[in-house]
Amino acid sequence: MAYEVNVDDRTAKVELAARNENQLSIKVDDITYDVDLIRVEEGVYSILYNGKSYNVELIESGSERKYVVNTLYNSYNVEVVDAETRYRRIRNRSIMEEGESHIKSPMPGKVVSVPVKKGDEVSVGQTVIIVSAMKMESEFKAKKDGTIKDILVNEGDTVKGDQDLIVIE
Amino acid sequence: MAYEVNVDDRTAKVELAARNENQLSIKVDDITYDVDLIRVEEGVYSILYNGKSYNVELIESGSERKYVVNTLYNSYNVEVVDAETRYRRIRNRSIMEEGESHIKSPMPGKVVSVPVKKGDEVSVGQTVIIVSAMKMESEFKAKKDGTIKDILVNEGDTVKGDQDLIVIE
Amino acid sequence: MIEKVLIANRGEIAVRIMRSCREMGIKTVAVFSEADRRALHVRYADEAYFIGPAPSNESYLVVDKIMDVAKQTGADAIHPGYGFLSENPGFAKRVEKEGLIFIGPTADAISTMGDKVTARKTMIKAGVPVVPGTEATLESDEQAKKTVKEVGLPVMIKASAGGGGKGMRMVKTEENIIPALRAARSEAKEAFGDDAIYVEKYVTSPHHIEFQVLADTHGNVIHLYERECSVQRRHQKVVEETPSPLLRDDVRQKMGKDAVEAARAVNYRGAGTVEFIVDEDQNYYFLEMNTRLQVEHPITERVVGVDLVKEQINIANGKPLTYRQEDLKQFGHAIECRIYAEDPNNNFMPSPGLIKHITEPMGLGVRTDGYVHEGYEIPLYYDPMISKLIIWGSDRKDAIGRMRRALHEYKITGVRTTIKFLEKIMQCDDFIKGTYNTHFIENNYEFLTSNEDCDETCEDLAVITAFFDYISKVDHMKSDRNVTKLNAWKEFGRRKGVMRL
Amino acid sequence: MIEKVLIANRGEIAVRIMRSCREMGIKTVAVFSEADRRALHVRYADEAYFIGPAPSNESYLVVDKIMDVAKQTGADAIHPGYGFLSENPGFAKRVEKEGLIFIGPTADAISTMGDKVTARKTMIKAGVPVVPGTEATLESDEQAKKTVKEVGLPVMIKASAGGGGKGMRMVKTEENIIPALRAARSEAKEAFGDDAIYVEKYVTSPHHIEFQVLADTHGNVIHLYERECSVQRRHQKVVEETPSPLLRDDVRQKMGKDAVEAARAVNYRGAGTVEFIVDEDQNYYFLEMNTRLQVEHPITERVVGVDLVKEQINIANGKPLTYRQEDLKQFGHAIECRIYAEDPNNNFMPSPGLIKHITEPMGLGVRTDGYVHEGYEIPLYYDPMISKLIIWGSDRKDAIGRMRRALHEYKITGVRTTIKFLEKIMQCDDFIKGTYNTHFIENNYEFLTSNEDCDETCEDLAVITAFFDYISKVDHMKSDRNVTKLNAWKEFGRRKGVMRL
Repeated sequence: MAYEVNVDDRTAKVELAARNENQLSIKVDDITYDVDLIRVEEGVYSILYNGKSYNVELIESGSERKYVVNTLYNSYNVEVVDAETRYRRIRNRSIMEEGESHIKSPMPGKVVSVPVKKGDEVSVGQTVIIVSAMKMESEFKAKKDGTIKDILVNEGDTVKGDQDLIVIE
Repeated sequence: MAYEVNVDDRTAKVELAARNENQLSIKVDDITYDVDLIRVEEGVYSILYNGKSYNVELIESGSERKYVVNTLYNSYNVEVVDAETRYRRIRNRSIMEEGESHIKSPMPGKVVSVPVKKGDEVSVGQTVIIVSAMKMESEFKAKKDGTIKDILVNEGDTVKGDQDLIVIE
Repeated sequence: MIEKVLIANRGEIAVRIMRSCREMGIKTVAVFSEADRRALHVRYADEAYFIGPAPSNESYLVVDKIMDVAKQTGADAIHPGYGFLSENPGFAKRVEKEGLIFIGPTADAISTMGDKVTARKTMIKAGVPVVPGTEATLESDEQAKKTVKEVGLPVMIKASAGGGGKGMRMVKTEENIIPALRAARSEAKEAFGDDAIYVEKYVTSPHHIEFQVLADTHGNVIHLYERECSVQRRHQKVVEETPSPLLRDDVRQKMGKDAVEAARAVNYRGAGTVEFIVDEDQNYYFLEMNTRLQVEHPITERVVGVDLVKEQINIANGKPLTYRQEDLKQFGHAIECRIYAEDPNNNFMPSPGLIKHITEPMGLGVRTDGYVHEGYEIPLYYDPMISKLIIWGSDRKDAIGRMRRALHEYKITGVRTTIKFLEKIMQCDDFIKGTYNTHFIENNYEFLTSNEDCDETCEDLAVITAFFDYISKVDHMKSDRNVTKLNAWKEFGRRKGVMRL
Repeated sequence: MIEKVLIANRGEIAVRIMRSCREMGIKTVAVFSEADRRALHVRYADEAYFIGPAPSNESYLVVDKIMDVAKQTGADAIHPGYGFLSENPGFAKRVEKEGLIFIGPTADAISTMGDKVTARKTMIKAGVPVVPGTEATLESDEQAKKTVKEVGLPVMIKASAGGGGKGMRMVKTEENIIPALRAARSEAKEAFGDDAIYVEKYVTSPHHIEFQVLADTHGNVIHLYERECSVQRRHQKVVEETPSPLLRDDVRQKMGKDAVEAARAVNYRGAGTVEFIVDEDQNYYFLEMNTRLQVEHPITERVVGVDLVKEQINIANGKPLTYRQEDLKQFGHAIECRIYAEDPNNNFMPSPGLIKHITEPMGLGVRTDGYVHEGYEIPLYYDPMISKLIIWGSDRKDAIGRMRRALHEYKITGVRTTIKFLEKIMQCDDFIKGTYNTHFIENNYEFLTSNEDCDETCEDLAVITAFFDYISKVDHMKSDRNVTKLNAWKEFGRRKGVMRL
């Protein structure tokens, strides 16, 4: 069975062609890779490919289909898409509200202040929330002109990485 | 509910008297311990007791009820016995065959040779199997006079730690 | 003799101090906030006591709580580490008033060096060169304008109570004098509760070079040579090395003597650091003195062969210094890289969170001083520095090669770190040549934040690995559907220490 | 110039060699057996090739397979590490015949030093003292008896092809001469395929002290001082230190010169070790020369400040030595403890198996050279040494204190190790005083294998922790009964690398 795998902006067609224990033959788009691939530690794989030794780290990120993948010098966001997911995604796209903008926290932290309130008109670049972590404050700004539709956190709240904070419409 | 906990040759009665997050009050026989106990890594607990900081390592050994427990300088075999196990054990004891002696391998290794065969008479101290690991050979000897009832491995076999090798009757 | 030390700190420095105590047979007492119950310093100490909520002003900065623990445990000395209460003269005084030993200088020495204008005056009196500028704080706008013109543009306007780049403004043009002065004043007021301001000539292409000193209570003062700390980002040091690739040996000798004079001028006691600013022609000027152990002290330890914490304790015990100046020389070359939990590709945004996996570098010439471990959640309340990598080599080239190798081995997943950024520094021409100054990072920003080119293979192998992991999970899940109970046990057993009990 | 090195070895030494190669910008090629696909040396190398089944005589000892990989990958040099093929003159010859560089001495030097009787003769000629005994092998029982009487009891009967204690018998009384001779002969035949035997005077209270030497291809030979290796168990070194606490400085200088003479006598090239036996009066005698890197080389690296692998590679490149004798001095004190996967409480039974959890010691003066990691299964086919802990201190006392601290921090669970046994050595009076000889372990066996007393609290805390872990599991399992799918995912994700894909 062929899967679609999204890696950053690219979508690759991937298929397991053959397997004998840790000797794998995997097709990525038009290239067939014969690799010796084995898990050596939690989230760490060792790959031998054309004699070269590669170490690849996987970190599941948010779902069992999504990974941050680190090779020696690069980091990729990879998502494995199976048939079910693809279908669900197509359906969802049509019913998703257009034009919403979510302000997310890129890191865990503490909400210092929210200088806007629900219903406020805001313009691009205006600070809508300030979050602090490790003795450093970061201001998050509106990415579009619009109205504050929802404020999902309160001052003093501890927030997680990637959590929705504010919705602008 | 009180449990019985076997630690090496001792059996202690243990009960959780009170708990508030990581603040625990646990009774061991007649002494009540108020401890701050928290898991810090896989298999590693930090305990604060009377201000002192202790690190305790747990390694599950063979069953979810059995542990090897390492404190700073000591290592204990600990087994938690619940009501069900106690019952099963009492029942089993009565149907267990008496007088059998199992030769086990204390470490993983490879069977070098088995100088006895099924039905042989052996006497205490007689070598019945030789196992090698890490370039060192170890001879295992009969602990009682008897007859070789069963030989559970073949020469050249790889064996695990604590695996039954030979049964003497 | 000191038999039990309370360490009024957390993180790597608390553990580092405890290590030397343990080697000397001295018992240690840790204190911890709500965010630190699982932290390594709590587990490493002989005793550990809770002192309050996560924010440091409710725990690590509360003198009363720390004194209570010290007295309750019968500790005979307190080591303040760096940061927190380490340069608070009130704390030093309080500790001694209560009959305990403060492992650090006297409150007087801390005060004198803590006020930059007083420190400048003291240095001028002692004959140590200072940056041309005012000797007094600037009272009025008019006086300021006049003084700036006398000193000559460009200048730095600085807070007298300052430190860490706060309350500091550079002025290049005349019309900026008044706005910069006001901004610095208000920032100083905010940060230190004191708006006293002074002015110094701005040194172009500056190097930040500091000297480690040790002083005992018998009048002996020695220096342990310099540390070059010019690789900085937002006035925060990122990489330090010793010896400095810049200094001529005659300048080194002269600076060392001046560092000793600076310490003598305040009757210094214990370990301290005299910071100098050095220009391209190797003119040097006293900048400030840090009256405590520095983050970067390990490179000195490695090259000079002295355990600075042990020396601090010896001095606190009233013993004379173990070493004479003539015993000390620099042997080989050492570099420290500070590992921060920050995202270099996103403006160095802090990245607290759960450490999933760590591989520490090892082998010849490698020292790591850290405090995080697998399954540890880095709290968001404290400093983002999670580890220091200290490398020794027989010469500078050897040390750089080894640092590259060690950074290559160092893997931390789960949070973003500056490891790759540091690798780029070690590959950067200006660093390799040793010709860098404090503008190094801004001058090389593009190179330092660029990604290494990777052929398509890399990307495809990333795809293959994720794909294979995913399909293995699917297979595994299918075959495991009916073994709930077993898995619950196993899953529990394998869970890392992130569970709140 | 060497650009790519094949490392014909595994374990910690393979990784250690690769580290120095990486620091020098040299590419590395690993070879691995079936048991080692997950091993660190495979992951650390730039390239890695499979060479056969787990038993070393079917993989790491097969010259043809290794040469095939070397040629296929275009490696220009082979580093043999220690053990395996490192002292096989046929291998050294083959490598050079195929046009590659052997990072080690010439085949001739290996042969001469490999045959103990030839080595003795060569040393006598070079004026290096040897243990009184025979110069020739013993042919008949009668000749042997006569020779033993001439040398004088007690004596050691040794295999000429010997090493590692095999084919070696001590004889104290006359009636034991013939039986010991026969036993030694048959053991030698079995182990080395050569039953040639010679006899040496038995030295009472012997110390085992060795000198590190380096020789280039331009006729320069230097020594890098001694290593005291008297802490041994079954002729296997357990702890080594430098400087030796025994040696007077005049003896040290003299031995160093003799070590250099020994190397010169065989036109030595590369790194080697000259082993001496030293009696209580500091009379010393040549014992043998190891024509390769030693396990314990890191203590020399630390105290003398030289990377021995880099020097090996420089020498192999035909460069002259980086150091002159007068450049080198011993700076501070270093101790190495070898960590074995063995059970000290069960007659040092090997303990291969799965590593569950490791905490490595860190901080000032600590180096670890190991190759195991969490989730790694130590194979049962190879040496039980899994790690080396190398400590530096400003003096011997400081180094012992630091070693104790580091061993205290070092935790390996899943397999039995000798860590606690090593801690006892560091607490043992004879070791602390530095008055030990090769009988140290047998003389202190009871102390070294005794358990530390623990008050009842320890035991009760062990009970409490296990009990609490168990009831938490029960709670967790109950609440998780209905979330099979989720758990299967999580469990998979958390599983350590023990799954055979």
